[in-house]
Amino acid sequence: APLVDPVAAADEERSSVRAPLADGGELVVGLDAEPDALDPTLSTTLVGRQVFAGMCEKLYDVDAESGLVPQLAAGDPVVSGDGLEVRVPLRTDGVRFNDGTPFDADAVVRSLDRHREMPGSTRATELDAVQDVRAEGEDTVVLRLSRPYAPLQSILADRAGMVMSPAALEAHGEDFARDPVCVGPFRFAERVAQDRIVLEKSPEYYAADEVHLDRVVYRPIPDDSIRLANLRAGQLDVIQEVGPTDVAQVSREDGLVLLNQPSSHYMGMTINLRDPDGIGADPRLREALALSLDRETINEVAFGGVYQPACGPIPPISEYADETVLACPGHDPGRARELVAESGAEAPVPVELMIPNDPVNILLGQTVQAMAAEAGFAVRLEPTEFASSIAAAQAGDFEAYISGWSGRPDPDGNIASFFTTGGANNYSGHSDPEVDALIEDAAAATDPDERQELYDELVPRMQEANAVVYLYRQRYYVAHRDGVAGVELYPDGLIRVAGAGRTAAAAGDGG
Amino acid sequence: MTRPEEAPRRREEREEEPVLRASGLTVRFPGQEGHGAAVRGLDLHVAPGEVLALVGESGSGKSAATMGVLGLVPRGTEVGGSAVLGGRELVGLGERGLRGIRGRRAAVVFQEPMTSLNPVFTVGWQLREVLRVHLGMGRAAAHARARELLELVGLDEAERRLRGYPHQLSGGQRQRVMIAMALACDPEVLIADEPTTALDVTVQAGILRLLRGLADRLGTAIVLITHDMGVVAGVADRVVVMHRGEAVESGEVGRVLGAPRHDYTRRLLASVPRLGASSAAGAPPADAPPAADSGAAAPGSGDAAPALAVRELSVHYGSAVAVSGVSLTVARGETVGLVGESGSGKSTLGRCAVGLQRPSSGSVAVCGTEISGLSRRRMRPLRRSVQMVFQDPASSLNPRMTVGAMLAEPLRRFGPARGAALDRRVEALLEDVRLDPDMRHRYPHQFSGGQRQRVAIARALALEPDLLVADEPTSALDVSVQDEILELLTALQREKGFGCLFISHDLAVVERMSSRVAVMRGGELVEEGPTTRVLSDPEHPYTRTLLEAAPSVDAAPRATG
Amino acid sequence: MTATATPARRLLRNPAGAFGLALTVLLVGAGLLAPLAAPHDPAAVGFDRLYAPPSWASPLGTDELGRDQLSRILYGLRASVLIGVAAVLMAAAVAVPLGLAAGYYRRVVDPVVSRLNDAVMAFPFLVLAVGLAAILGPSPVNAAVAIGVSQVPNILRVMRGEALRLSGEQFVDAAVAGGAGDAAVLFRHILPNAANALLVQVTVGIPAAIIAEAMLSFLGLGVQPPTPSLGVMLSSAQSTFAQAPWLAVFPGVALVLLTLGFNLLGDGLRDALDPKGAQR
Amino acid sequence: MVRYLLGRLAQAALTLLLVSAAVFAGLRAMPGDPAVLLAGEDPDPETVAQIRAELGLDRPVPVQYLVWLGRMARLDFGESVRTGLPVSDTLLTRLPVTLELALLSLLVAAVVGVLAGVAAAVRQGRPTDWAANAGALLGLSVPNFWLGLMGVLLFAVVLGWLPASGYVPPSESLTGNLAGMLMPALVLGTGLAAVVMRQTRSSMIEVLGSDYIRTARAKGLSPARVVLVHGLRNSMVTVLTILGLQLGALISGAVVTEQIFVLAGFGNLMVESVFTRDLPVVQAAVLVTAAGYVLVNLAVDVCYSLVDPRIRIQGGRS
Ligand SMILES: Nc1ncnc2c1ncn2[C@@H]1O[C@H](COP(=O)(O)OP(=O)(O)OP(=O)(O)O)[C@@H](O)[C@H]1O
Ligand SMILES: Nc1ncnc2c1ncn2[C@@H]1O[C@H](COP(=O)(O)OP(=O)(O)OP(=O)(O)O)[C@@H](O)[C@H]1O
Ligand SMILES: [Mg+2]
Ligand SMILES: [Mg+2]
Repeated sequence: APLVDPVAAADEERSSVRAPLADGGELVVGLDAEPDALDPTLSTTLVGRQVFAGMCEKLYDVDAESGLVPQLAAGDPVVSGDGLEVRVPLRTDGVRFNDGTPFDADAVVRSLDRHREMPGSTRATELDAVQDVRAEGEDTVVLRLSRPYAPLQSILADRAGMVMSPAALEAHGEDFARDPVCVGPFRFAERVAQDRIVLEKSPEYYAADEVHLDRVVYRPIPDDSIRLANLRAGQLDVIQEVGPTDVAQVSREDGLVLLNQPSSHYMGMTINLRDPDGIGADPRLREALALSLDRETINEVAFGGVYQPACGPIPPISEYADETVLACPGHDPGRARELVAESGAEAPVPVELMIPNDPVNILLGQTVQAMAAEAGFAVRLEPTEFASSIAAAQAGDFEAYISGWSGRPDPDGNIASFFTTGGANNYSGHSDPEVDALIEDAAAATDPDERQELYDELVPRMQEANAVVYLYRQRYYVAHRDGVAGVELYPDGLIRVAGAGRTAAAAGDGG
Repeated sequence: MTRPEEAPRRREEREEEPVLRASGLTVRFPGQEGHGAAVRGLDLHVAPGEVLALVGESGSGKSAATMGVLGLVPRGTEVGGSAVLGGRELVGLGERGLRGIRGRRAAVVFQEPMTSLNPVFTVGWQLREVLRVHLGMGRAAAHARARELLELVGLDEAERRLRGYPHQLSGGQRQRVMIAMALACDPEVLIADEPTTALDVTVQAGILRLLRGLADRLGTAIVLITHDMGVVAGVADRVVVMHRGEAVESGEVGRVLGAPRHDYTRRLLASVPRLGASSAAGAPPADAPPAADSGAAAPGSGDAAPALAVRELSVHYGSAVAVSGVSLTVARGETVGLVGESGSGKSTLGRCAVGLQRPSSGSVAVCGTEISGLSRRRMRPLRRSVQMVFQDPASSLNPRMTVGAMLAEPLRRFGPARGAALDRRVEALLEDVRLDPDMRHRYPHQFSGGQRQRVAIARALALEPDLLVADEPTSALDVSVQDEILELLTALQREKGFGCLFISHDLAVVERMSSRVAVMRGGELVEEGPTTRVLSDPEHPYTRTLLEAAPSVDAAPRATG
Repeated sequence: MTATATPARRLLRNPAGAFGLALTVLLVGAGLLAPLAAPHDPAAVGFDRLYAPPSWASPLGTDELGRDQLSRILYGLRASVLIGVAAVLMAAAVAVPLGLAAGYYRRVVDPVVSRLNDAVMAFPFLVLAVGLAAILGPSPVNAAVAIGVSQVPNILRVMRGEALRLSGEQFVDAAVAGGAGDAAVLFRHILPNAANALLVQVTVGIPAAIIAEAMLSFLGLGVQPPTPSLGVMLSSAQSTFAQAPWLAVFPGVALVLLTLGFNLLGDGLRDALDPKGAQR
Repeated sequence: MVRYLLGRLAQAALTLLLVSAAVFAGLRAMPGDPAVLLAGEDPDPETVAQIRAELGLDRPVPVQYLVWLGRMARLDFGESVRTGLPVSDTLLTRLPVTLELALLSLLVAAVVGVLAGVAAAVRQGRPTDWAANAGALLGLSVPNFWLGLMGVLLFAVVLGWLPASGYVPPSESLTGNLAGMLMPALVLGTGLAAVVMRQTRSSMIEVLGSDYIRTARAKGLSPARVVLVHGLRNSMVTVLTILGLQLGALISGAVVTEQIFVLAGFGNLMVESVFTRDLPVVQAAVLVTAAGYVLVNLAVDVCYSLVDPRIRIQGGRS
């Protein structure tokens, strides 16, 4: 067989390799897309976060176990009894921005205010619950909330928690992206659009002596095979996203190291419930379609077995991922055929399926097409370019739509906007007041056990509705050359380069 | 030419060792496998210092034979037999061997100068190239020599001509450039394929003197293909007569012209138009409709507007003046002969008359309609009544169309004929110009020069126009065919009464065809009047020179001593 | 007799041209008859035979979904030939008259046509394709239209150049003097003399169009998966070349053969239409 | 001549105006709202509206166009809506890459294509002709992405002779620059060479059958001179047309090659920007490439009259 034991490669999780490191040198990282604006307030892409990981520290960070740990904060947030006031203690031990400006509570307030108020800010929604932010002395900021909001800390572990240099904000205002300055191991040096982003070692960084590299260069190379070829040829040291067909090969290849982490990134098929003529109108057809899919085989065929089947919005790495949440309705073509027959629709039932127009998803689409055919569906695939597909999805101009979600560490981020009536990503038009209430309660619940109960009730209801049929959950595969070590990959998918460097062995050879 | 120290050798010697000898020469074009070959078993020899005239019917294989010797035939053509040049067998020698001979030892003047000159290089460049490649001259030396060569062939303003491109030259000027190019390296053998057809008689006389001089002084062996028996009589030593691919007669000029043995030769000689002969016979002009009789007074006479009325016409090409202030009228049913110096603007005038050239000033009216300001669209209905035979038939025929299609095209456009009737009409046209109707499936490049010319005539006659501008329509025709074509034209004119502007260098032909003659020189009309008067009693000195220079068969053949 | 043979007979007599014709007919025929010729349903997936190398059951192997590659190539030929050839022919139908007119009427038509042509050329193919998909809706026909539009400028410029060159020739003057209308001059006199360049441009345009179709299909504008086309098969075989080289090689060979067929046919036609060439 | 050029420049301005209007309208007719894309995965309507207002997308399209034109007139290309970087900087950093790639591959295409075309025409029907045609055939039917990918695998990954990607400015290291551009230029150039070869061959076959070539042979010139000087010059109108087309296509059409060799050129920029609906970038880039096309075509037209004196640039029929 051409594909050798991919599953073994997938199972063996590895977040980094350690080796004695030499100081100096540069690390070239191949990204799978062009990052958008390097402005924490405006940034929307996962790939943009890869670059921020090198130069913008946040109040909190995610650790190797997906736990939240303080980064620029001095400790966990302190939430008032009513859940409406959150105090974040800040580090004061000589932390400076990369332009030398001291880091303090005022700077944090200024950044948070910018996130919340700047026109066009994509952080504004995330910080919707925050009503007001103020500094309390130099080392504490106090956030006042309009409602209790459990996901806040995880949100502060992302771009909303990044703090921008007040001096840089002063100088550039809305054009911060032209010369972004944060606290971080590396500072922004240069960006040539769609070619490279260069960071260089920051002398101002509080832990500068633990940083080995002089420079980090990010280069966007969207094509998986070209990115890998460049890694092999030595033009790149690290690549994000090894294509699923290459995973097995890379894991065995001399000279390359494969890092591997589970992720919360999933693909699902949204079914338009508002379409009166489509399968969305009949719950039996929706269920039949869901039951016709064999997720194991999909994973096998489309991804060489290196991803994971997914049946619900909450990833296994989440602290709320218990058996109920992870339960899977499974594959039952017999039942699916029965349901089609029950529905009275004339088989084969036509279904128009909009899919992203990349090779992997087209393959996924064809696999789905073949499986659904057995249950009596005639799926017509419509590969659609991303921007057009979003437009169609928002307009409700589709019958079924396969799309992805990068996933949030907090379950709410994977649920609320998809199922709440009027939610931004609620393309299916799912609307159920009870579900809406459950979602709201779960987000407000500050007690983990209480939250768990709410999700245990919520997730099965969502599965029954079949507004979104979950297909698979991606895994992160990052590869680097073996002359490099200390590159860290966590379940958030970010490649951390702060502690990376050339191995002493490789440096010795070179010298 | 520039080596006077080299004294001419004695003739007897030369005759003993021909520099070029062809024996049993056969040339078969691709596609002639079944038919007879273009040249069959031709024997030919020419000695240093000798001028051999090759005459014969149009399409008899004269060009094929001489080009075949040097391998200058289309790919796929079979050349058989033998041709020895200076002890070297040329047949089967291959491109590499022939290259050393062409240009340097054996040079060629091609029959159709327009298509034979490279359109994208200047005249000077093309001349210098030979000099630099073969004689290793530097740029300046080559330039000076090129200039000298042009002057030698009688081109004025040599400096300007050198900078010009072939399409900026008149037919005769191009022909002289071809000659200059062939002479550039003082070749041992010069093959000149109808080198003077586009030249007026004075220039022609100069060129012939030049060729004769080359033979006499430098011992150049010259093969001169020509239809002009006067030229044969004037310069050749010996003559070979070809008919249908074979030599039917050969011998000393005096003997062949004086006492032809073969039937065909006799017919040929009988057809030679003689200056002064037709006025005696008097046939065509006298028979012509009344309008012709009124001669110079014709314009405006009668109710019908004249076929062509040109007033104060001038044409400028940039700063050069090709035609200046010419006025001329051609009545219906009348033929006006236009003669004159090469490059004097005759063709330009003709092009203006058919609306192909925009005059710089002046007016042109065809059958009473002013055409000089007409748009192409408005001009089109008039096209049917105005036709032109171009001076250069090769380039005026569409290389991608069979001649049948070319002849049928205007018929279909303007005439009602379709299908079989159309085919019959096309065949009749070809027969009229003495071409085999089977040839209608051929493409232009598969014809001889004279045959192409006849195709062009047939095309112009197809629509029975009211005005025919014929620019040297018979220059490439042997005299017997020419005779028939001229007869055809006269008969048609008598029948249809079209007006004809007949441009020619052959004064005898002009005399035969036209009731009036106009003489041009340097872009101006220097003389105009009834043919008989102008040719017998010219007023302008230039006309007189022309008449004096006209070659004649009856002139004593070249002394052989 | 060559002198009297029609172009069609001359084409058949020229071995390369006849071979080109035969190859073209064979491949186009195989494509058109794909439903009869294909051993399997090209869309029939087999999850138990992914990436099977060539075997008796599937002589050209199976693809990433276990579909029979021979059947897919046959169907792929059909889509590619229809879209590629239709696109180029449509483009030629538009570009030939416009190009000839631009080269011939240099004062009025040329500035307008040529500048419009510049504008179309400058329009990125992708914007054009996505725009058309949006306006017309995705379908193979619209893919052919989009590719056709993108090929117009090439053919147009070539034809314009030829017309420019040829309108200086005396036989054009002769035709005008013979009363030929503008259409006759352009199509009976200039076009046949520009036929060489046109034939070449068309025959090189076809493989380009077939490859462009892959890109459009990728955008969802061309064939709908699982319908195969050669271009789509080629580009999707890219990522699995190391594991399953036959997925790239066979569609590639089919495309090469198709290109070979069209180009030999073009050359043959060229020679058959060229009275001088016909003699060689 | 001067008048002609001025006239053409005026036409060029009109063309550019036309292109810009068409692109402007076309981009806005495309589905997919830039503001939605900018608002991220979890957009809220208010943010989207804010972004639309920021970008001026809430105004009627003609107004947007006029505003944009006004900015262009002041040479203000605006900012990328996606990266926030000035568009002019982006274009300027790409221009050298694009131009170098275009010129190098045109060089490859011209040299290889013209020589092979001439050789094939001269040896029509013989092994040279077959070989040249076979090469052209591969050039035509092997897609660039294959050629490029195989090149990278062979020369960069397996042999390690050439870098797989990366552009080194010539000012930094000429050899580094050439090493990086070699493969892209060859990959792009050979594909184009096929077209150039086929057209050159066809045109030369016709020219070689003409009378003036016979004259050149009668002059006793070497075959090379007959073919390369007398023949080629007469084929130049056709060859120039093709080269002009190719150069035009290269300015914006090198998308695939740019992607494979990770070169930051115009082709890739436009494609990416279309997908991300980065309208200011697309508009400016299209305008610049359109200007390139117009200039190339103007140059080709001027060259026509230089290579063929019968084509006069002012003259012609009305
Ligand atoms: N396109 C052109 N550009 C510049 N000069 C030209 C052009 N065509 C012709 N001439 C010049 O105009 C003059 C007249 O040319 P024309 O062809 O009318 O002469 P002609 O009387 O027909 O001569 P011939 O008897 O040699 O054919 C010549 O000196 C020629 O060089
Ligand atoms: N390429 C060709 N293919 C077929 N037949 C040809 C070809 N060229 C010439 N012929 C024929 O060969 C015969 C001889 O032609 P050639 O050119 O030698 O005649 P010519 O004696 O020079 O006549 P003219 O005085 O009219 O120029 C003619 O009948 C002509 O039709
Ligand atoms: Mg002849
Ligand atoms: Mg003349």
